[in-house]
Amino acid sequence: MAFLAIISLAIVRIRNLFAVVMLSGIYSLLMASIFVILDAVDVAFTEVAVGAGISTILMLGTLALTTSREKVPMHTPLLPLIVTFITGAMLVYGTWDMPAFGDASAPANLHVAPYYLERSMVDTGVPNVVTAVLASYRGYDTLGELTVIFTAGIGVLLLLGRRRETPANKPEPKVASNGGSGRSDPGKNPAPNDDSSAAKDGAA
Amino acid sequence: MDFLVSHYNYWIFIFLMMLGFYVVVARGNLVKKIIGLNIFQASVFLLYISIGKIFGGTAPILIDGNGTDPVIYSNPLPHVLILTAIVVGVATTALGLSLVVRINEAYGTIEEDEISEMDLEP
Amino acid sequence: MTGELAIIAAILVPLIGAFLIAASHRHPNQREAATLVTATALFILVLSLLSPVLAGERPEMTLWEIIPGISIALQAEPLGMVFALIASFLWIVTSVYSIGYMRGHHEKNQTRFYVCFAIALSSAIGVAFAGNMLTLFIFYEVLTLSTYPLVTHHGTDEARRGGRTYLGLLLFTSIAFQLLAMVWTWSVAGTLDFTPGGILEGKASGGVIAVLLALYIFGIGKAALMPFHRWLPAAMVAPTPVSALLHAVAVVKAGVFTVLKVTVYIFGIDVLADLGSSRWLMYVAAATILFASLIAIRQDNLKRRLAYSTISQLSYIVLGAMLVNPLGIIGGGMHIAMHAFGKITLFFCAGAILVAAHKTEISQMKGIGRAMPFTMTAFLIGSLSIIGVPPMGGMWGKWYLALGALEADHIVLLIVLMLSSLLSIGYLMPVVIQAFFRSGDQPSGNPGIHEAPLPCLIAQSVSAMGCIALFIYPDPLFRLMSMVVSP
Amino acid sequence: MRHHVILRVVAKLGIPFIMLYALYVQFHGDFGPGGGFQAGVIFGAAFILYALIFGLDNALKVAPMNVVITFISLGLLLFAGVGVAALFYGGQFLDYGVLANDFVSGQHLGILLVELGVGITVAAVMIAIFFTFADRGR
Amino acid sequence: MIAAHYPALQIVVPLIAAPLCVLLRRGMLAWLITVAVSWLAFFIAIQLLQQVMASGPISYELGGWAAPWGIEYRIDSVNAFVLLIVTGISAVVAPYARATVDQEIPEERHYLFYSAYLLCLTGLLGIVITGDAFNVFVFLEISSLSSYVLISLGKDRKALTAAYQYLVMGTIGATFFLIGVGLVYAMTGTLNMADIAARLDAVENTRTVLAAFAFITVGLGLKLALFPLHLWLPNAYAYAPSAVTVFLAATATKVAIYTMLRFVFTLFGADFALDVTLLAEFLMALAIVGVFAASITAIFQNNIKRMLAYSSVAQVGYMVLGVSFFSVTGLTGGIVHLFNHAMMKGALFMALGAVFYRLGTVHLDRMRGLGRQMPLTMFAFVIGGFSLIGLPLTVGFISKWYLILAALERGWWPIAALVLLSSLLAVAYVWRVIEVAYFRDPPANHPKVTEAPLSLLVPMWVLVLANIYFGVDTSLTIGVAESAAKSLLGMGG
Repeated sequence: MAFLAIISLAIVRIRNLFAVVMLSGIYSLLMASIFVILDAVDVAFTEVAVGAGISTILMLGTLALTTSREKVPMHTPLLPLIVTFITGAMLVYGTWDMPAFGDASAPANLHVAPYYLERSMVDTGVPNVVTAVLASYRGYDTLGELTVIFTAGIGVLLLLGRRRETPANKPEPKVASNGGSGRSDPGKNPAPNDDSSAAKDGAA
Repeated sequence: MDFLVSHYNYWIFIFLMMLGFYVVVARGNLVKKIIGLNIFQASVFLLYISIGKIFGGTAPILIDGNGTDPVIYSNPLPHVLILTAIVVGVATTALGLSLVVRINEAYGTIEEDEISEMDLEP
Repeated sequence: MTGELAIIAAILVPLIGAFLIAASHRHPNQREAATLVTATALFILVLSLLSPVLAGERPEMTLWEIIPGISIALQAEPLGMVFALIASFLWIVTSVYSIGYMRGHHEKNQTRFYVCFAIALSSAIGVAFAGNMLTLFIFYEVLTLSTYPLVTHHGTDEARRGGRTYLGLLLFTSIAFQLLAMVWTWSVAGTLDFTPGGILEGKASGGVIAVLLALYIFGIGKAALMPFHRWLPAAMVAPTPVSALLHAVAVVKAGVFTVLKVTVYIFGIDVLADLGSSRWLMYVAAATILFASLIAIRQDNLKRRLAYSTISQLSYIVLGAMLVNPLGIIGGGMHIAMHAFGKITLFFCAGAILVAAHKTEISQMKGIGRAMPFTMTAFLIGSLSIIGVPPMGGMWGKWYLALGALEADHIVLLIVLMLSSLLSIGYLMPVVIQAFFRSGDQPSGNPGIHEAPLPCLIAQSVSAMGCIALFIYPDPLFRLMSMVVSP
Repeated sequence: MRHHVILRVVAKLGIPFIMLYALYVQFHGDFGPGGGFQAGVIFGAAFILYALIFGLDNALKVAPMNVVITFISLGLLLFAGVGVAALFYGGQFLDYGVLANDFVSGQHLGILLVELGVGITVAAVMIAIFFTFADRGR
Repeated sequence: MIAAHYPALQIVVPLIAAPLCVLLRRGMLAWLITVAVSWLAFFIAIQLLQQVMASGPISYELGGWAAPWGIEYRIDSVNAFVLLIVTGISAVVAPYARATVDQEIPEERHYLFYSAYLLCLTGLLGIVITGDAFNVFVFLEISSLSSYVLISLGKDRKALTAAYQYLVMGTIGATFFLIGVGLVYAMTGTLNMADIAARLDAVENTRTVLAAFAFITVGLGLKLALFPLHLWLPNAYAYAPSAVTVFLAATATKVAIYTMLRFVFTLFGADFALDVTLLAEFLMALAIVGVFAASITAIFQNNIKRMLAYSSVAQVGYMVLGVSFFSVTGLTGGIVHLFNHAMMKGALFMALGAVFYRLGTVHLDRMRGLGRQMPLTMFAFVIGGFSLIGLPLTVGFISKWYLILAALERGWWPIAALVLLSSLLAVAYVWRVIEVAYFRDPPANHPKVTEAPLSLLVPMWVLVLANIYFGVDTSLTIGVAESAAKSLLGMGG
């Protein structure tokens, strides 16, 4: 655990983004091992695959496309500190009354969870309770999760997808940035187009 | 004292969360902000998993089928939730990063204050 | 046709007229014809309501619920009749006049002008026949908005500034005070219907009633009670027919009418009389009368002078309402009519002078009376009526106000009335004297200046006649008003 | 690293196994740790590795963008489709119990299909994202 | 039989439609699907509302697992109403989108765009309909991610930074929310809302629950652009593609507010929020300050879209104010303002979209004399503006009426006065536009501008007329809102 703290501190300090990315990879590896310790094997698995795998690759890709040095911020970040500390304080305050860590009789472990452990085999015939819950009891969540992934895919395609002659997306030095008026051509749509779409309103 | 023991990894999580959060709000570099977000979220995962941990428990993969066996299992529900949350996290990261790429193309920098200057000047 | 139908029709006809006008924007003659026809039709409609109302009927109807518990309701009652009659009759006269004026002056956007005018009239009638406060408020706001384009008609910077003041003040007062007062009334009394004797009796403490009264009186910005009078002079940028609309036909009259209505039907004069919460407002009104007159004397621009005169005259009516005794109310109601006729005559003349002689400053008007005898005679009549000397209708209003003041034994107010009459002589007579008895700048009279266009002449002579007629035959007015105070 | 023989050979040998492992994780998910998501990631990783070593163009030859995009939506449709199918079998949405003649096997079937759907979409998305990033790079 | 599954279909239909759009790869088809789906969803929402109004709350157990073990949909008058708003807006925006998207987004990406749009719709609906605390988070992310993308598609490069800013803030908000839910779970051991509500009373006074409450409120506050947390909103709305702006402005914040209502009232309970926390006071203060700060900022904007965005922040203030009264009238006002504001902002942004479509900008001084060149569009803007000001006969008036009434009921007449004053600020910024559009001559050197195509005008006017209709006949809106308010305050209904 202490490692985590150190690494994250390092992440905050170091300005070479490559190093930072690597560190964050290691960070999630450690995180995964902690998950294993906490009996969350599936989660650990996923964390490795995602945190150490995908995200790192993406980060590197991004850095390859942009730059790898972080500049020194000119302003002294005082407000952020305060905000952070308030949040932290709130949480510490919150954890005060939390059931002790690892307590089997914590409400979290009493109310719903046991049901899964007892019934999953009977209901679904799947010994890996996590899978059972994931796919069946809370299958709808998983559908949502999948949709999120889908959304991300669509999003990335929309943002970075190979594009042919679309001037609107090219970087624009000056013109683009006057009070919001993009450098966009006033309604150049040919009249027939308008009519057809109008007709569609009527029809649909 | 045992109170400390019984809560320490909540507090580790809090510490990590604060660090991540700090990076997000304080750092001007867009990539670094995203990394901060990751740490921030990962720490929250830790919170959930810690909630579900039971001392002496094992991974919730049933050994002999029916849930009556003597072994104690940790609480599976948080695991499920976090699986979802991790996925959401990576999705966000992917989007954020692709935005960063586009921003870099449009502005030629990924430093927040420089960008805001560019937006102001004209 | 039945009363209910007549009310609805009275509100719809001007709207239909507006459509017709808009439709015929390409053919000026057709457009003006539409205006005149609509105006006449409207007047006849309102007139048809007069006899039943005098007979004691109260045709009313509830259209639909707008908020659970409050609905759009219309009702024809004496006070409303007074206002409706004046407005609808003067619309005819004004549209005759504006035909002459707008053409003689080559204004642009004439269609927009007539359309807005019609809408304004429709909402004025709505105000007159509103059956509860919410309905009245709605039409009141419509009136404000529909007159805004008229005020900014010229579209110049000055016009826009004037319009901004106009709209700003009227919306500010109505939203910030009137609406608040209305919601408050609703939450206190649980109803907003206009009922003789008021709806607040026993429902609210004296303090609350006092606050509410203040909110209403100042919230009705159209009554131009100081310090919320600035919009009236500001609106002087508008073409003269609009000024006529503002000052005589619809807007300010709607304001003072609302004041009377609220005093009588929301608070109830007896309630107020017992509480005495209206006294200080009475003095505010008195002060407004005097100050406005004093300012008026110092204006050289004729229209501005008339504007301030209006402010002071309006406060007569507010004063009458705040006297909270029958005579005061009667006086106020009569004064609405009297002042309407008097002031519209004056504005017509001012406009005529502008069109014919292109003069706006009084100091330029030396000897103009010889060139424009009719106009200036009409002006004289109008002035006399405003001053309130027989044989002009203006006298009656002041007469009853005076009686009211006596009954409430506020000798001070009596003096105020006298004083202001003197002041009004002070700011009106000089114009006439300038016009008739001062020789023009160049000995040969004023060459090139001839009488105003015919429609203007007709209009102003009609309204001038009105002033006299109202002196000889104020009876229906009086009967209506006395029905208001003793239902 | 076009001309890095060892790498290429190793990769050629390795990648099939990675995929195999992915499939194992996919279908063994209900007994051991793992499941559609992890499997999808690994499967995607295989392609990414391929792209890294044999270059994007070859990778695109193997998995053209259009195909990938198609798969993205297919996976989601599969998942949702299972749910809708449940509706048609007269159950609630996503109620796998009705899919087969007895409840448990129905559940089993449902879970299997759903996990498959997850796997497909995740893998496809991962590949798509990586390809777009890489494509952007040149 | 089918009627029994409306709750599921409400979400599933758009959710399935999204991948279909991608599969088909035809912008045109995708658009048709979007329109069809939106209208179908609208129809379903109406059915649901009728069901709820007729026969009390509906509960739908997904996967046939009984709550709290499975995930449950729970539809009562509150979220049925919000569903109606969201789907209704979408039903008008979808046809509207066609023309603007054609102009603002490269052809070969249309199908992706519509897919993202549908996802956003799915997410919003999912948030509203679900009865499971964690499920809210999932769908919150769906809607957020898709809206980041949609916003970033604006033509101006500022859209990118705006989207990024929104992404960071939104994620922070969501994570806060997640923390809050986690703490609640730790204390109650369940995620089902009704279940939580039942089990929370026992542990109500623990610090943990308090912290959870705080985190959830702040997290949602970020999402609904509550005053000091609104920084992401103006740019996001100002630079997003027109159709997106319309849709988000009219729905996104509403949904967030609904979620807050749901958590504050249903989960924690009004009494908890009142007794244990200072929520009411906080919200009220923030709302008032927000209304004024935002309105004043709006007055100084020359990019009209940005101006309206700030006014949105102000309007959110009104809704929150209504909530902060914790009284039936107040809540009614707040909830009905959800609906009304959707109507007015939808109409206004649609008008601006049409202007942008013709002018390529919504800069104030380019809009000179537009009143004559695009009469219908600008008149729609005028009516929308009146509605924003709260003039009678428009929906805005109704909301104001209830807010003031609520304030007076509590005897806080200064608050009522403040509400009225703030609506005068609205007069100020709306009038700038009207004056420029009607009482100035069009700029000489610019090409002649013509009226917008029908495909933009028709949806625009549908909303405008809705503005007037629901401002005149409030039986539906007020009726539903009132019963919603009552049910939130646990007074049945």
